[in-house]
Amino acid sequence: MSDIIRREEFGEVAILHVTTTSVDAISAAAIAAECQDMRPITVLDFSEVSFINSAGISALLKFVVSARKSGYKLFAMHVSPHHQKIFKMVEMSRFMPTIEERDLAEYRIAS
Amino acid sequence: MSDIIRREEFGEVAILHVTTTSVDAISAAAIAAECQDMRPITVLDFSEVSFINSAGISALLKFVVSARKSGYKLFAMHVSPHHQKIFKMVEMSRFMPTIEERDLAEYRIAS
Amino acid sequence: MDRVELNIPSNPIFERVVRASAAEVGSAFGFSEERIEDLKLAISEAVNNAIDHGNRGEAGKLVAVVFEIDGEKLEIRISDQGPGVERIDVTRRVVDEANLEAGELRGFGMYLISELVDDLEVSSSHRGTILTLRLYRREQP
Amino acid sequence: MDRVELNIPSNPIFERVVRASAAEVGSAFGFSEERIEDLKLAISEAVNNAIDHGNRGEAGKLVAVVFEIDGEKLEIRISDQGPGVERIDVTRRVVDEANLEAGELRGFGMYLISELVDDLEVSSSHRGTILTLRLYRREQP
Ligand SMILES: Nc1ncnc2c1ncn2[C@@H]1O[C@H](COP(=O)(O)OP(=O)(O)O)[C@@H](O)[C@H]1O
Ligand SMILES: Nc1ncnc2c1ncn2[C@@H]1O[C@H](COP(=O)(O)OP(=O)(O)O)[C@@H](O)[C@H]1O
Repeated sequence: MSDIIRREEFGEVAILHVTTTSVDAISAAAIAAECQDMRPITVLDFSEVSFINSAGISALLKFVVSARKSGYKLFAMHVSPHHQKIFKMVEMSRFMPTIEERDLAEYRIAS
Repeated sequence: MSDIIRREEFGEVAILHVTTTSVDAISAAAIAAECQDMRPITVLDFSEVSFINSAGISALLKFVVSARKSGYKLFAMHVSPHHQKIFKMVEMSRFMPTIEERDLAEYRIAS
Repeated sequence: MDRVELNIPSNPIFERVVRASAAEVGSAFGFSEERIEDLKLAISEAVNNAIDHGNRGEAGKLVAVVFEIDGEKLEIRISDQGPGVERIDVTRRVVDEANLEAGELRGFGMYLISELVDDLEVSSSHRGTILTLRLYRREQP
Repeated sequence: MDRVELNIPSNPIFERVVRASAAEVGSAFGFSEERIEDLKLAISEAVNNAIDHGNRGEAGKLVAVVFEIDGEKLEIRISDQGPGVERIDVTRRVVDEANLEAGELRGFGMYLISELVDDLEVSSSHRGTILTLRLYRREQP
């Protein structure tokens, strides 16, 4: 159990709420560690995150690699406009598209 | 009109919402300027304020002086626990007691 | 021992830079939110005094801030390039009716610093004034 | 011309101090929220590189950061005490299938810096590497 990620699971879905404001060199390892335990639909929730740098992006890419290996789906939720811009720059958005709260709700009901 | 204070008035009451996060040497003058135009019951709302130093306290004391001159009542609202501690240290709380939202509501209804 | 050094011109806008740095140093040191606020306020007062009273707002004169993390101790030294001062009064100073009547609305800075840090030292010469603040990591209650 | 200087040990925890300072300098310079975020990210990348690649994480080696506000220009110089580097690649670098397969999950820093600042200069010798970032105040749209 990490205190940097708060997990919520229902059926096939895991929502990983990132609870640190700064996804950087300091928090990267603890975040990346959580990619060991993904669900068929895994959503990273960035609502509390105010900063992400390339050390943080490297940690997030571990989730991308892990999802591809398992054939799982990976989404990002509550990504700020600034971070959407950065994710587009490095084409992170191709591998971790954003999902809206309401679309996630459908999975919730389905499960 | 200052963009550091947002005013709300009803009857005898003026609520001055401080909209800067930092009540310090930089914002002090613009805040103090508003003490020219108080109402019989004037409430400073600190809900958006995360920092107050002694330069800020000096600005707030201008409201205290002005209220005493006019026989007006001065209150503070939404003061963080840390700032309550600081206001107690310098006994600011004697001259600008905190008021609760619900007690203010009574003035609203009365007016 | 880790040391972070910061130099700013004597313009109060840059006090905000020192304050933001102080918050991160306090966080790295493991302080609680409340003690980080205490630290920010103490340093803010010291830097504003260095700018106003030490350097008399001459932008060309610098304020130097050194943060030293040494085991259980966080020491911060704030120095100015002013003419120095005989003595600085850190006795208790609160708002009272007499001050309000007289329009004396300042003078809380040094008292606040002395209340907010564990240890305060002032050293002054004709080359400037150095305030040394020390805060210790406390045992969790 | 206003200059703010900051020196930190080569420990990534202190990158957060530089980043917090950068935000306040950007704010003092009059940047919008969005450009402050760009500035924080560019400086964060430069400082982490100075720590990792320049100083190889040797805590005794410092990273020096200088912010200079000069009229319409904000210039930031980040220097390390490393052995220097032949050349640094700032070409476009994005996530793709090949990199993911190969487990190459790094290498975005310099590209991000080059995208986020108006002007980037690298100078390196056996005494270390200096990155110079320049950002200009833009006309309001
Ligand atoms: N760095 C300094 N250099 C010279 N004098 C100082 C310095 N810091 C404080 N002082 C003196 O101590 C006095 C008390 O400071 P303080 O309690 O912060 O109140 P204020 O700054 O509002 O006057 C100042 O008025 C000044 O005379
Ligand atoms: N300050 C520096 N000193 C030496 N080499 C550097 C420095 N900054 C960047 N580099 C070189 O540039 C390369 C690219 O850096 P970057 O794009 O940030 O990716 P990463 O840090 O993830 O490798 C680094 O791998 C390193 O070889």
